Amino acid sequence: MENLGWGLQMTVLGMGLVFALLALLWGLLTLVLALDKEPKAPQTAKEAIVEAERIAASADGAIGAQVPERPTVNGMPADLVAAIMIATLKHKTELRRQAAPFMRSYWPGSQLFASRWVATGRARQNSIWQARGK
Amino acid sequence: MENLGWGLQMTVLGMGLVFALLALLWGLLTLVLALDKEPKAPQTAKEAIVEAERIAASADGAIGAQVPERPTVNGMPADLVAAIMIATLKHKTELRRQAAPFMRSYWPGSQLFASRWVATGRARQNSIWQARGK
Amino acid sequence: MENLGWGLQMTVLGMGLVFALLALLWGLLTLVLALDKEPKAPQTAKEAIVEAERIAASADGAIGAQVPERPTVNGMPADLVAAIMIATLKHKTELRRQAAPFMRSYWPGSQLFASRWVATGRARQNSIWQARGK
Amino acid sequence: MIDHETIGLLLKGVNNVTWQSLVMLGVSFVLMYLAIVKDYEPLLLLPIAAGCMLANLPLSPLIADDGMLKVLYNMGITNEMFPLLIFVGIGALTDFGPLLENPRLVLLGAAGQFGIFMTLILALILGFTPNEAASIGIIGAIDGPTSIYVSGILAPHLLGPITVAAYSYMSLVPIILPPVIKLMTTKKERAIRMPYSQRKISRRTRILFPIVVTVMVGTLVPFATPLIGMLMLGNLMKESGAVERLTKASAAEIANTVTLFLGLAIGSTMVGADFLKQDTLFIMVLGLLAFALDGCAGVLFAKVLNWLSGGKVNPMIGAAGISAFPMAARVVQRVAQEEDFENFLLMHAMGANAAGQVASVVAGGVLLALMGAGG
Amino acid sequence: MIDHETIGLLLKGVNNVTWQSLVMLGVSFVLMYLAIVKDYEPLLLLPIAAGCMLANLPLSPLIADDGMLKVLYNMGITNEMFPLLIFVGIGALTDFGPLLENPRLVLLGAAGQFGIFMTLILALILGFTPNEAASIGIIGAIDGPTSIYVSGILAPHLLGPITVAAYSYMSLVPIILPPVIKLMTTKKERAIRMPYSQRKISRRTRILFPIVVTVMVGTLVPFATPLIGMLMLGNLMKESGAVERLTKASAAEIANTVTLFLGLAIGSTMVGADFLKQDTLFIMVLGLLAFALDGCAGVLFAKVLNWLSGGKVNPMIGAAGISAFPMAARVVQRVAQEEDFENFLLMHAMGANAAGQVASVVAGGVLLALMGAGG
Amino acid sequence: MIDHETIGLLLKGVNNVTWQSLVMLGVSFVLMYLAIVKDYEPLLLLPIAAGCMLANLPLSPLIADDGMLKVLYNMGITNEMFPLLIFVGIGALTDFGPLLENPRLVLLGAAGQFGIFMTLILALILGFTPNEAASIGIIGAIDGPTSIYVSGILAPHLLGPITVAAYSYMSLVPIILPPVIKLMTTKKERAIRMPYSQRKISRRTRILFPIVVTVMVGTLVPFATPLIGMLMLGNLMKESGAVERLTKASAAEIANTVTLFLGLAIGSTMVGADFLKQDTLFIMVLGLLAFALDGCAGVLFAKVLNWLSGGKVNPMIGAAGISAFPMAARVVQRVAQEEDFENFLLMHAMGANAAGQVASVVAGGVLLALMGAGG
Ligand code: NA
Ligand code: NA
Ligand code: NA
Repeated sequence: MENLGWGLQMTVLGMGLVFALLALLWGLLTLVLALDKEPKAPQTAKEAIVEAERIAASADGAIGAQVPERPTVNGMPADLVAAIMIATLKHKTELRRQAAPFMRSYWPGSQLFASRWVATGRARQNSIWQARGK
Repeated sequence: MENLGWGLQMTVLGMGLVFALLALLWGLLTLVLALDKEPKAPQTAKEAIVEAERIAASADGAIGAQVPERPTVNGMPADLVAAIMIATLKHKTELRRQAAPFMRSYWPGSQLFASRWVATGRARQNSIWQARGK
Repeated sequence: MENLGWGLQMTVLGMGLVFALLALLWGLLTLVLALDKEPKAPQTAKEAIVEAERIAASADGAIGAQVPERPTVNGMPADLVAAIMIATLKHKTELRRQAAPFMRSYWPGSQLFASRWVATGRARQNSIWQARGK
Repeated sequence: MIDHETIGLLLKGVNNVTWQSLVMLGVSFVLMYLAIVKDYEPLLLLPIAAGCMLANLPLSPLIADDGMLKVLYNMGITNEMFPLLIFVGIGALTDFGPLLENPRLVLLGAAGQFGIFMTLILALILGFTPNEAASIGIIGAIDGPTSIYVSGILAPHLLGPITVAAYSYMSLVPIILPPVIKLMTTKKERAIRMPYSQRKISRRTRILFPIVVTVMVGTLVPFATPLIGMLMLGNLMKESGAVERLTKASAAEIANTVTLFLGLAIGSTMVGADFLKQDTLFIMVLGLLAFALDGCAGVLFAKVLNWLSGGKVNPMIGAAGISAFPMAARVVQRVAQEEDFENFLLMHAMGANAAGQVASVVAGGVLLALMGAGG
Repeated sequence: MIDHETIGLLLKGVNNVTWQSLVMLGVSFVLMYLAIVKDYEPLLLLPIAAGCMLANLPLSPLIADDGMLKVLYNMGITNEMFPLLIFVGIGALTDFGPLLENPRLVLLGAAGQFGIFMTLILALILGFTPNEAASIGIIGAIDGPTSIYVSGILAPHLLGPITVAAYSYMSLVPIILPPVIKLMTTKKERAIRMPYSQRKISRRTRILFPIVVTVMVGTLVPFATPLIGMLMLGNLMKESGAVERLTKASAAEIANTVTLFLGLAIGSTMVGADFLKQDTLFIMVLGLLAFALDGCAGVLFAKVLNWLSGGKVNPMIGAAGISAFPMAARVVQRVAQEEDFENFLLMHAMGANAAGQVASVVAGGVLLALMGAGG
Repeated sequence: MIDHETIGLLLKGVNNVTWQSLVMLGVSFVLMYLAIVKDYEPLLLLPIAAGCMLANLPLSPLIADDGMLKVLYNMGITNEMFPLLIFVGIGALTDFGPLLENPRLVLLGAAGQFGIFMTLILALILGFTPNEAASIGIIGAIDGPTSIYVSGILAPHLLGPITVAAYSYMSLVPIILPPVIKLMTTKKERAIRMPYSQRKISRRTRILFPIVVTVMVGTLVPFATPLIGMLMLGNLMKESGAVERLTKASAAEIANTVTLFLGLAIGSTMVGADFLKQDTLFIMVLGLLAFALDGCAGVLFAKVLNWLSGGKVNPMIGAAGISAFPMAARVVQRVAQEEDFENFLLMHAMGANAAGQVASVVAGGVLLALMGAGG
């Protein structure tokens, strides 16, 4: 079972290296950020979640970013969903208004920007076969 | 001329196989369709032609699907063309309304969805050189 | 330094050939144009510049067509810029109206059609980081 | 020093102009005329014409090894990847619903391939080799990618004329088919109306269709696997509705890029000496014949169905069995309406037409199998 | 003359059907089911399933030399270009802002890679060779391109099952992660709220980030250069805002085309004999395990941070360190809200998640380095 | 067991950092700065910079055989396909109308190529080999694809610096050209107004133009066939109006993809030792010179035309003959208006500019012919 010993060494060495490298990265980032000396502005929950949702939504367009299975939506208290949706959408139209060139650069209605929650729903109710399927 | 004999064999064997294979396919399809047990709903002429035109129109987007030469349009009684057009368009805008994401996924005005009759016409009257050409 | 002699020969021969070839091209073009026998219509300054700007703008979409650095805009008398802009835009919307299929074939707001002056400005004020950058 | 030799180099181009190259330039201009002015499938014919022109300029570096046109040829013609990719895009835009609503129409597709074999025989009589004869016959599939794929395997040296014939004749469907139809049918037959019965095709069926077809055809005619597999892959992506991005890419970006490259590469094979033979003329004529024979056979077989069904099948829809989807169906509809405004055959014709699409591929595979290609 | 041999050719297909090929067709159908009906990353699984089906049809010409699927394999799998191009597209859509707002979260990404090595050991115990074990372990990176890249170098013969496992499990994040989280955390811990402090990240910083990461990782772990380099190239193009056209192309046209080709090519490697081994089952099980272990390690490490920070870190965000961006973060947010509607962890979870993305690549490079691949 | 050797492997990266690689990283950062902050043709310079950075990281696997950057290099640089494809896209967006309205302007394009040969001589004096000298001279074509194509054939080892010079200087047109113009012209000359006479160019003429140019240039200078052929192919597709899909694809999808790949591949050739030579500096300086000389020659020749036409030609438009379409024309227009708001030369300048585009290609072909490349 000398393979096992080797495996353990791999684990120790491997995780050690990964941690070391990322710690180093942490250091470098702190350095880079120091140049900014931006003030840390406090932020409301809504702002944070909307901003985060915007980022997540655009990342949904990447190959391999997975569609959250439907339940998740219902799994969440409707009112909250609603709240977030409204905020998100308000935020989005805002963005869309000033940022038309960028936003439209994806298929309109594509999931490259729209939240997967919205988009998945839309996709379902629109796909052709649905219109005639059983 | 033994080549000829070979050719005849090819024909018999070839057409035989083609028919056999497609007959088999027919059987399989009937089987698959049996699973559906969908009722055969009667359909009006207009419905059928509009539906068919929608399918044909989207297939026009394929490489190698040919543009019907202009005469075809005039070759058909104008009133009928009109009738079909209206129906088609009504049908299309309907589709377009609910199916924005899908429809827009082609160049707007592209011939990937629009009927070639419409689109070709449009193309002609819009192409730049026309605007300045003799 | 016989290389130098060779270089001089290259220059004489090379430029000679280039001129000869383009002169020949000039001849051929005159011939081709003769077939048109289009009348030379006089044209106002505005018309000419708008037309030229339209052509230049669409060529801006080519790989390697460079963005005129900002100063150029301010470097020009504002009123003239304005004048041209208005003309250009009027001309463009006109085009856009009848030529939807073609125009939209690029990312809306892309610099493939819009004048770089317009577009660059837009790009700047819209790019995401701007919205949040320092 | 620049010596006389170098000066000589400068005239090399002019000195290498041959009458063949001039004729071929003429050919390329004719193709451009057909593509631009006559609108014969410009998407294919214009790149082919350009490739032909560029390949026939004296000493064209584009067809030297590592020349761009050569590179494109090796990229996707030698290995047949380009026609197959185009098929994915076609499948992604083809709705087999009309066929599923009326599966017996499948047989009309089979009849529509008859011209392939008739032409093969004629080609043999004209002295073509079996491989060449089969490649010429495949023009009768009236299906671009199939013609390119099959002739690319059996007779690459005929790729140019065969592709040109295939796509030109496809664009002549509206001109060639009506007379054939009228010749083969009586006014009474053409007036036959067919009932419209729409049956909802479940999503499951629509998804099963491409899978069933691929497995069945692929198992029985391995030579047809690439063609049928790619056509049905596109259709599976479309009907699944799960990969819209890929479906679109195959029908748009990929299809456009590949078409341009394919056309240029095929055009570059049309070089003087090889192309300027009586054979090329024969190919054009035979292709046209194959086309007409397809139509006749289709109509005749439809008559049989009509007789069997007791007068419920309009023989004209048989003519749509030649494939060339959806043009052929449109033409049939038009001919029908020229005599009876209220006769709507389009949906039925589309069914036969879709069947023709599948049948063409099957016929291509059968042909390859019978030729024992790579067998 | 057509002899018996030719006739024999016609049955060649049927005669070459093997039970393995049938089983593999079954496998491809299961994958299609998962992709289309269950929505398991259809963009990858559907092409993989199609490739698998087409490769397992009898005598499939698609996997012969010069067969299209072979061609695609040599075009971008042998040289690893496809996974790298997909990474460019991912980078072009990933906003590392959440990580930059809270850089210490980087360490959570490190913890999320623990499963890789645990699985490696288990694989060794199950008798896999070191190279195979490492390739199986990399499923624990829960990152498609990384898994394809690493196993493509260390154990190409396992590419199929490993890719399938990687992408299927990525799509199972919402099902697998919650129980793991709940198992590892107390209700009280899950209720911890974290303060939202938004800090504007200057454009300069956003542009420096991909450059710094590339240079640092690339210098210390050359084996990681291709992966990190391409991921960060995409991000650099995005953040620079100077090459919108290229950014879009990488995220859309290029990504779509490459995904289709990649899936088909990988599917075509899943051919009967090789695939139908107990090993494949083991790989599936081990991959699932790697996944769970990643989650546990992430949560545990987050607990440490929480303890160090005096209760300011919700241990759940550790689970987002496994990468699978941005799904994992979304799942964490949902779990949090199931117990406290007003608990918004998404931004923090996204930070850990982005860190996991980078860490996965680093881990992949480290693994290759330790295996001395090409060293 | 993991032995010291393995541990050694881990430091391999750091140990292989050389001062050259560090300097080259610096170079790549400078290029990124120019691309992102200074906006010097970012579409090209950013990918080039990225390729340079990735190639100069220690032991970069990306430039090993089968490394992605190598693969891209062999895919489209060795065979010159990438620059040619970019040319198709340029042709698809270039409207030669202004030239057709005023064909004699063609000669201004010829004059604008003078810098090519002057620079060639200077390069010879500086001790470059004839092939290198010619490649450096071609920077004077002020046309990216032409420079890449010619130097790719004559001196591939200089591809990096030459491409960088070509595109950087193209983006410096608005800075370099005005002083040159002012130096060469009197205020009075700059004030000359030119009449606007629009003549409708028939569609036929617009379609014949690319064909005529291709056949003429291709026959007389076979070496120019690929460049002129692809530029005119794009233009033919555009003017024909028959293949909108392909025209768009060449100008968008294909152009974007190819540009990204081309930039990365060229950047990857800029590796330490080779690049860090005095020669590189010389190339930069000579390129700049070539540029200025082009402008001067153009203006001087325009003066001749002005004299011949009896003061009807504003000498400034000669400066637009250097190509760099449509930038150069815009700059001329601006200089004109700085002195007389109502002086509209743009249309005339565009004509000279389009001529410069064609002339650059012709000059490139002539240069290759004179070098007897592949002759
Ligand atoms: Na057919
Ligand atoms: Na991970
Ligand atoms: Na020039």
